[in-house]
Amino acid sequence: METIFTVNNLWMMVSIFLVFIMHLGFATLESGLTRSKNTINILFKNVMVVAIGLLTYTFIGFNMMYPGAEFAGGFFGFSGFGLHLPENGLTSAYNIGYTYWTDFLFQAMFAATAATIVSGAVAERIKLNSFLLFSVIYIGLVYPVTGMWKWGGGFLDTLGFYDFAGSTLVHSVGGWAALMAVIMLGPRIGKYNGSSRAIEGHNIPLAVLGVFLLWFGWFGFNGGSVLSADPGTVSLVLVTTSLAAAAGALSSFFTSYAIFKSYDITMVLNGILAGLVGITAGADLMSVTDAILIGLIAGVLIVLAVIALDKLKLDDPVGAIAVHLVIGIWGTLAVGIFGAKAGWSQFGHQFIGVLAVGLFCITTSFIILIIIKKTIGLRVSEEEEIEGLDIHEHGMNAYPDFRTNEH
Amino acid sequence: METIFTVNNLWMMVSIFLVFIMHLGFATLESGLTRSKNTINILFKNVMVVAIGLLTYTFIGFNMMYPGAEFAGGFFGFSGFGLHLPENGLTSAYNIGYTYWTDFLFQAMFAATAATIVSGAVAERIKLNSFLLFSVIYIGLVYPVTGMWKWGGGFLDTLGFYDFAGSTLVHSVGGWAALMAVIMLGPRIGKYNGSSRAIEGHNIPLAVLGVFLLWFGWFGFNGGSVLSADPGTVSLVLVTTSLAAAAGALSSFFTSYAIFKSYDITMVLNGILAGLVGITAGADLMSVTDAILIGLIAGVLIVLAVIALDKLKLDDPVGAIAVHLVIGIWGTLAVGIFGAKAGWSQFGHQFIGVLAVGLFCITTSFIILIIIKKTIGLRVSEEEEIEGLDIHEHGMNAYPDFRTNEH
Amino acid sequence: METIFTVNNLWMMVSIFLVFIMHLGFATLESGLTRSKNTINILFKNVMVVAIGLLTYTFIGFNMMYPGAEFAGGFFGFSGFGLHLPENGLTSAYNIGYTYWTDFLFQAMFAATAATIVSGAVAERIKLNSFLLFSVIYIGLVYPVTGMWKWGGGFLDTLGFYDFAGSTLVHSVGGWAALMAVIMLGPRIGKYNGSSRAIEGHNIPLAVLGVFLLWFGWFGFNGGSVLSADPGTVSLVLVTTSLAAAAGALSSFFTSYAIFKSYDITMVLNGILAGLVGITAGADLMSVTDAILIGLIAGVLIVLAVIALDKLKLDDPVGAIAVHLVIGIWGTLAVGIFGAKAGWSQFGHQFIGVLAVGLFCITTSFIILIIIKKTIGLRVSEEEEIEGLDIHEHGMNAYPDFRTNEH
Amino acid sequence: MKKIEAIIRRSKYREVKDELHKVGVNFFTYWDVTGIGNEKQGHVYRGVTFNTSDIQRRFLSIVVNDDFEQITIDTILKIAHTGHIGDGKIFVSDINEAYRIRTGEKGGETLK
Amino acid sequence: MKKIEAIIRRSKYREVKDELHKVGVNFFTYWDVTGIGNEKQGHVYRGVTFNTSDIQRRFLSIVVNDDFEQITIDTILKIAHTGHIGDGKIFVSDINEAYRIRTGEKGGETLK
Amino acid sequence: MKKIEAIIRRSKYREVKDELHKVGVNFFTYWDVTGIGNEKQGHVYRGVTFNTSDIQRRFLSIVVNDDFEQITIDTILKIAHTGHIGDGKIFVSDINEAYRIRTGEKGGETLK
Ligand SMILES: Nc1ncnc2c1ncn2[C@@H]1O[C@H](COP(=O)(O)OP(=O)(O)O)[C@@H](O)[C@H]1O
Ligand SMILES: Nc1ncnc2c1ncn2[C@@H]1O[C@H](COP(=O)(O)OP(=O)(O)O)[C@@H](O)[C@H]1O
Ligand SMILES: Nc1ncnc2c1ncn2[C@@H]1O[C@H](COP(=O)(O)OP(=O)(O)O)[C@@H](O)[C@H]1O
Repeated sequence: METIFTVNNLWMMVSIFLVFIMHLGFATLESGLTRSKNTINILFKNVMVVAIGLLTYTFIGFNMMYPGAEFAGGFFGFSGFGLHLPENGLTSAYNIGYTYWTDFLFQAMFAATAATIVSGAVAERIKLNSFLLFSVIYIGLVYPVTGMWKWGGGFLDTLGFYDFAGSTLVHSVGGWAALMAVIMLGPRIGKYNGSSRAIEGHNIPLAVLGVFLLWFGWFGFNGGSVLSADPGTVSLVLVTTSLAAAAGALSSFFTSYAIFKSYDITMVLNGILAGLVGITAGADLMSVTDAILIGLIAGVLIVLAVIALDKLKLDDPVGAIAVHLVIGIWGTLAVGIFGAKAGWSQFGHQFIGVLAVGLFCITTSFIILIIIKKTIGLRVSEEEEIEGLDIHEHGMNAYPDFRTNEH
Repeated sequence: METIFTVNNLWMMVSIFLVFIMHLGFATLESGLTRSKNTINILFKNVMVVAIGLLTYTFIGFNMMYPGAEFAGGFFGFSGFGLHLPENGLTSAYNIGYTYWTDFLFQAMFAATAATIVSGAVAERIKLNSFLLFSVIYIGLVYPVTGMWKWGGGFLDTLGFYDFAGSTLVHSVGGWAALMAVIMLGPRIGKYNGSSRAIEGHNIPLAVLGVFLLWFGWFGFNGGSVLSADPGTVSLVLVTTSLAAAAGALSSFFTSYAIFKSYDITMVLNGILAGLVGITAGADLMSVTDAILIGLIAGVLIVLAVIALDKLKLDDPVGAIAVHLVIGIWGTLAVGIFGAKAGWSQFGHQFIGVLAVGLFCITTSFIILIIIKKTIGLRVSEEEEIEGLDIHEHGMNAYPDFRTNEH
Repeated sequence: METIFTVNNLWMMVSIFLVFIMHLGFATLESGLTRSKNTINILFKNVMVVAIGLLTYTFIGFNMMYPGAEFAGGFFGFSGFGLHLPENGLTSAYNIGYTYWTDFLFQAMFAATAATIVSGAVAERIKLNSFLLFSVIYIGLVYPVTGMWKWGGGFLDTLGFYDFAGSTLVHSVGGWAALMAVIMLGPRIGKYNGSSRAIEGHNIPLAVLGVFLLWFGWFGFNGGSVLSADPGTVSLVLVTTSLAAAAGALSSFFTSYAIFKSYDITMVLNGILAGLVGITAGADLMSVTDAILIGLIAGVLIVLAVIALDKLKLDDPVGAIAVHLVIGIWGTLAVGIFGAKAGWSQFGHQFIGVLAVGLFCITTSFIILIIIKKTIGLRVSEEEEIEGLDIHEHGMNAYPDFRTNEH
Repeated sequence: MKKIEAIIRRSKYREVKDELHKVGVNFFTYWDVTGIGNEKQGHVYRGVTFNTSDIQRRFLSIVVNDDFEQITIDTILKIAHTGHIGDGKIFVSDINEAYRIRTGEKGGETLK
Repeated sequence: MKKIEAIIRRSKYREVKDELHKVGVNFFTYWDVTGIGNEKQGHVYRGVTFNTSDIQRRFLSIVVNDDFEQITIDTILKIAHTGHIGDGKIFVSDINEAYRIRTGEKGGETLK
Repeated sequence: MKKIEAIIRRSKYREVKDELHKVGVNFFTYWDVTGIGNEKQGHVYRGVTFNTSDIQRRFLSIVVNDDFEQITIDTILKIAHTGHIGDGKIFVSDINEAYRIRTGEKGGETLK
C-alpha cells in the first residue's frame, strides 16, 4: 500500500524538477528574443520571479488556492498564513499521490509561471521595480484566487469547467495580465513608426534552448497534473503533449511559409509552444488524433495571432500574449470540441470559465498596474530605453567582451 | 504486482524525457560546431526533425518497427497505420515494463535521432527542404526496417546479433546516411583547396552544453533500454555508460595531445560521445573494466577517425560520421570482444549485423538522396553558401546584435 | 518488499542524473563569469574534471571513502583498488535504498564537484596541466579521506558531527583548496592595481543558465542524500532546499541594492547558490521557517563575503570561495543553531568538524600545490595570461565568428 | 571629395540616419567603436563599483562631394546633439579618389 | 604613401585577399562594418517582412607606397566585382607617414 | 590637425592607454580589427593544424593638434613595442577640420 504512495510521490517530485526547469526555459527564450542591451534586465526578472513565486506562495498563496474544504467558498477561501504540516501530511492519508510538501512545491512551481509569462511581453521597457512589485501582488493574490475557483474546489469546479493542467488557470491568467500590461505600457520606441518594424531577438540559439527546455518541462507540467504516477493516464498525457507540440511545429511551419515564403524559426518555436499550451487543458481527455488536431490548429492560430496582435500595435516581443492567452483560450475551448468530454454543454462551461477568469484578471491586473503607474511609474525613461536597461538599471553589460551591433 | 508495473513505467517515462533532451544536445552541439551564418538553419533542422520523427513514427514507423508477432517477417513487417491501443495496453499484461503509450513514446524519441545525426554531417550546405524530405523518408521508412530486424524480432534477432541500445540500429543507421550524404554533397566551399582548412565552430560553449546534455540524455537512452527499472541491470548500465564516457574523454585527450601537442576541446567532446556510442551496444554486458577499455579504445579511434575522414576529404563539420558510424561499428563489434557474450561466434553475428544494416542503409539512403538531387536538388547555391544559409533561406540572423567576424 | 527497493533505487538514479548535470551548471557558470579569451580553457577543465572524478573514484576513491566496517579506521580506511560487486550488491540486502552500482555512481558524481569548485576560483591564470594534476590528487586522495571521517563512519561521525549532504564535506573541501590556490596563484594581472578593478564576466546568460542548472541539480544533491525515496523526508528536503535558495536570492538582492544602489545580477546568482550551500548541511532537519532564515542569512553573508574577499585581494573570478567555503561553514554551523538538532553541544560538534576538515584540507592542498609550483609551475606566463589561455594552451578561440572586445 | 567621420552616441544613430537621408546623404558606412573621452559611465560588478571612460559609440564614415560637406556636418551637429558630455566629434579630411566597384567608374559620380 | 579603403561584400573577401597576395600586397587590416547604400536585403521576423539597407560588409584598409596604388585598386575592382548592386566602393587618400612599431623605422620601407 | 592611426597588439592596449593619458592624450577612439601581416599564429581544430596570418589587433584612431603629433607617436612606439614580429604600425594623415557635437565649436580647441 505504502509503496505505491512512494512511487506516486516520486513521480510528483520528478514533475517538480521539470516544472522548475521551465523557468530556465522562459528565461532563455525571453532573453533570446529581445535585444542584447536588455538581456541582464530580463534575466534578472526571471530569476527574481522564481524566488518571489516560491516565497509568496509559501506565505499566502498555497492556503488561498487550496484552502481545504472547511475554508473554501465558491469565490474565495483562505486557511491562514504560512505552511502548516497537517496531521498525516506525510502519508497516503493526506493524498495517495503525494505528501503535503510535494503538494505545496509542485503548486508553488506553477505559481511563478504566471508572472514569468508577463515578463516576456513587457520586456525592454518596464521598470524593474514596478515589474517585481506587480509580480508579488499578482502571484500572491490574483493567481491563487482563480486557481481556487477550479482546482481549489470553487464555483467553476462545481459548474463543470475543465482545465486539466492550466490552459486557462495558468497560461491565460498570465496572458491576460500580459495583455493589460502591454496596452498600458505601449510599444517599444521605434516599433510602430508608421509601419511595423521588426525588432529582432539577439540570440536565437538561446531561444531554441528555451523552447526545448519548456517542452521538457511540460512533461512534468502536464504529466504531474495527473497527480499520481498512474501508468495509463500519465503515459497518455505524455503522448498527447508531445504529439500536440510536434503538430504545432508542423502547422506553424507550413502556415508561416505559406504567408511569408520564408522559414521563420521563431514562428516554429511559437508553434511548438502553441501545441503545448493548446493541449494543456485536456491532455488527459484526448485521443492521438484529437491531440494532433488540437496541435495543428494551435500552430495555425499562433501564426495568425502574432500577425493580428502586431496589426493591433500590441507590442509583445516574445509572443507571450499570442501563445499563452490566445492559445490558452483555444486549448480551454478545445475541451468542448475534442476528446472525452466534447459536447455543447461542456463547451458552454469552458466558455464561462474563460470569461470569468478573463474578467477577473483584466480587472485586477488593470487595478494593480494603474496604481503602480500613478505611483512609482511603469515605464523607464526614453533615454534608458534607447541606451538599454542593462546599463541604466544594472550598470552592467550582458556581453562585455563582444563588439555589439545594437539595433 | 501492479506497483512494480507503475515503477517500471515511471522509469521508462523518465528515460523518455532524457532521450528527448538529447535532441537539444544535438541542436546545440551541431550549431556550436558550425559557423554563425548557418546557425538558424541548423537549429531549424534540429527542431523540425523532432516533430517529423514523432509524427512519422505515429503514422507508420512504430507499426513497422514493432509490428507484433503476427505481422512480423524476417525482413519486413507492418501492422497498419496510426496508433491503436491494444487491449490491456495500459496494464502489465501488455508488458511488465511499460504501457503501450510509454512504449510508443520511448521508441519515437529514438526514431528522430537517426536523422539528427545526419543533420550535423551535412550542415552548412544542404537545402533545407531536401533535408526535411530526406528525414521524413529515412525516419519514416528506413529506420523502422532495420530496427525491426533486431528489436522487432526480425532475422538479425533470430541470428543472435546483439545491440543493446542501438550502436548499430540507431547510431550507425544515422551514420551511414551521413556518410552517403557527405559523399553526394561534397565538401563545403573552401574546405579542401589544396590542403585541408579548418572551418572553426562559432560557439564552443554551445557545443560543450550539447555534449553534457547528450551524456545526460544517454542515461535514458541506455538506461531506458533495459525496458524496466530493474535495479541491478539499470544501475550497472549507468555505471558502464558513465565510465566509458569518462574513459573516452581521457584517451581522446591523450591521443590528440600526442598528435597535435594541443588541448583540442572538440576532440575531447567527440571522445566523450565516442565512449557513449561505443558502450551502447553492450552496456548491460560489460564489467567495469570492459566498459573502461571500450571507452579508452573509442577515444583513440575517434581521433584517428576524424583525421582519416578529413584525409579522405569527407567534410563532416561536427564529426558525426566518426562518432556515430565508426564508433557505432566499434561498439557493435566490441560485444564480441568484451563482456558476457564475448567470443568468435558472437563476433561473427555482430559483424553480419553491421554488414547487413550497412548495406541496407547505404543503398536506401543513396536512392533517396539521388532522387532528391535529380529533382529538387541537394545543395544550396554557391552564393547562398558563402553568404550563409540563414540570410538566404530564413531571412534572419542568429545574432543580429553582435558584430560578427565571419570566416 | 523488493518493489520498494526498486523505487528507492530509481530515486537514487534520478538523483545521479541531477548531480551529473550540476557539472554542466558549474561549467556554464564559471565560463560565463570569466573572459571570452579563457572560455575554452575553463570549459576544458570542467569537462576533464568529470572524467577524472569518475575514474579516480572508481580506481581508489570509493573504497577510501566507504571502506566498509572492517577496513574503516577513525581517520583512514581503504578496502582495495577498483570496484568489486559485493555479494548481494544488487539487492536490498546491500542497502534498502540502492544497489552497489547506484551507490558508487551517486558518490562518484559528488566527488568531481570538489575539484570543479576550485576550477572557478583559479580561472584565467592557472596552467591546465597543473590544474588537472591537482584535481587527480585532490579528488583521488584528499576528498575521500575527509568524506570518510563522517560519511564513511570515521571519527567525526562518532563525535556527532552532522553534515547531511555536504556543506562541509563537499563544498568546504572544495572551498579550502580554492582558497589556498588563490593565495598561491595571486590575483589576475590588472585586478588590483591600486584599487580593485572589476573584470566582468563575458556572458551573463551562460552564468544564469549555470545557476538554474545548479539549483535543478541540487534537488538530486540534497534529495538524493536521503538515500531512499522516503516520501516525507525527501519532499521536505526539496522544500527546504528551494525555499533557502529563494530566500538567498531575496536577501542578496536587498543587501547588494542597499550597498551599491544597483541590481547586480551576479550577486543574486551567488545569493541563490548561497541559499543552496547553506541549507545543504541540515536540509532534512529544518522547518520551513528555519530554511528561509538560513537562506536569508546566507544571502546577506555572501554579499559581504564577496566584498571582504575582494578587500583582502583574494581574486576569485566566480566567487567560489565565498559561496562554497564561507557559506559552507555557515551552513554547517547553522545545524547547531536552527532545526531539529539545534543546541550548544551540536554547535560544538559542528565547529570541530569545520575545523578538522579545514586544517586537513589547508595542509594537503598546500602541499600538493607547492610541489606542483616548484616542479611544473602553477601559473601561465604573463604574455599568455594577457593574450588569453585559449589561444596559447588550446590554439583556438571560443567564438571565432564574433568580433570581440576584450578587456 | 571629403571624408566626414562622425563619432556619435549609439542612441542617436537612428535619428541621424533618417535626417541624413532627408538631406540627400544616402550612402555611408558605420561600425561600433569604443570611445575614450570626457564622459564617464558608472558600472557595478560583483561588489566593485567603477567609472569607465570606455564608452561604446557609433562611428560613421561618410564620403561626400564637396558641395555636400557642409550640410552633412550641420545635420549631424544638429541631430546628434544632446548637450551632455559625450556627444562626440566630427572629423573632416580629403579623399583623392573614389571608385564604384560594380561599374568600375570613378570620381564624384560614384557618390550619388 | 596612399591609404586605400575598400568596402566590399564579405563573400568576396577571401578571393580578394588571395589575389592581393598574388600581386604583392601582403599587409592590410580589415574589419566588419555595416553599409548603407543602394542595396536592399529582405528579412522576415515574427510576421514582419522588411527590407533593410543596413548590410554587413567588410572594410579593408590598405596602406601602400604610391607605385602600388594602381595595382591594388585594379585588383579589388576586378575581384570584388559581381555586377549586382552593392559591390561596394574604394576610397583613396594620402598618408603622410608610416612607422613600424617593432623596429621604430619610418617611411615607405615599413610597407614592404 | 593630424590623425594618428595605430594598429597594435591587444595585449599592449592597456599600457598604451595609460601612458597616453600620462602625456596628455586623453581622447581617442578604438576598435578591434584583424590584421594581415608578417606574424603567424598556430591553430589546431579538429585535427587540422594551421597557421593563420589573420590576427586580432586593436586599432586606435587619435586626432591631435600638430604639437601633439610627435609625443603621441613616440609614446606608442615605445610602449606598444615588444620586438617580436607583429608589433603593428602607425599611420599619420591630415585632418582638415574637427567639430565637437556637444558645443558645435570647431578647430583645435575641440581636441583638448
Ligand atoms: N581626439 C580624438 N580622437 C579620436 N576620437 C575622439 C577624440 N576626441 C573625442 N573622440 C571621440 O568622441 C567621443 C566623445 O568625446 P567626449 O570627450 O566624451 O565628449 P565631448 O566631445 O562632449 O567632450 C569619445 O568617446 C571618443 O570616441
Ligand atoms: N559615400 C559613401 N561613403 C561611405 N561608404 C559608402 C559610400 N557609398 C557607398 N558606401 C559603402 O559601399 C557599400 C555599397 O554601396 P551600394 O550603394 O549599396 O552599392 P553600389 O556601390 O553597387 O551602388 C555601401 O553599403 C556602403 O558601405
Ligand atoms: N600596409 C598596411 N596597411 C594596413 N595595415 C597594415 C599594413 N601593414 C601592417 N599592417 C597592420 O599591422 C599589423 C602588424 O604587422 P606585421 O607585418 O604582422 O608585423 P611587423 O609590423 O612587426 O612586421 C598587421 O597585422 C596589420 O594589421
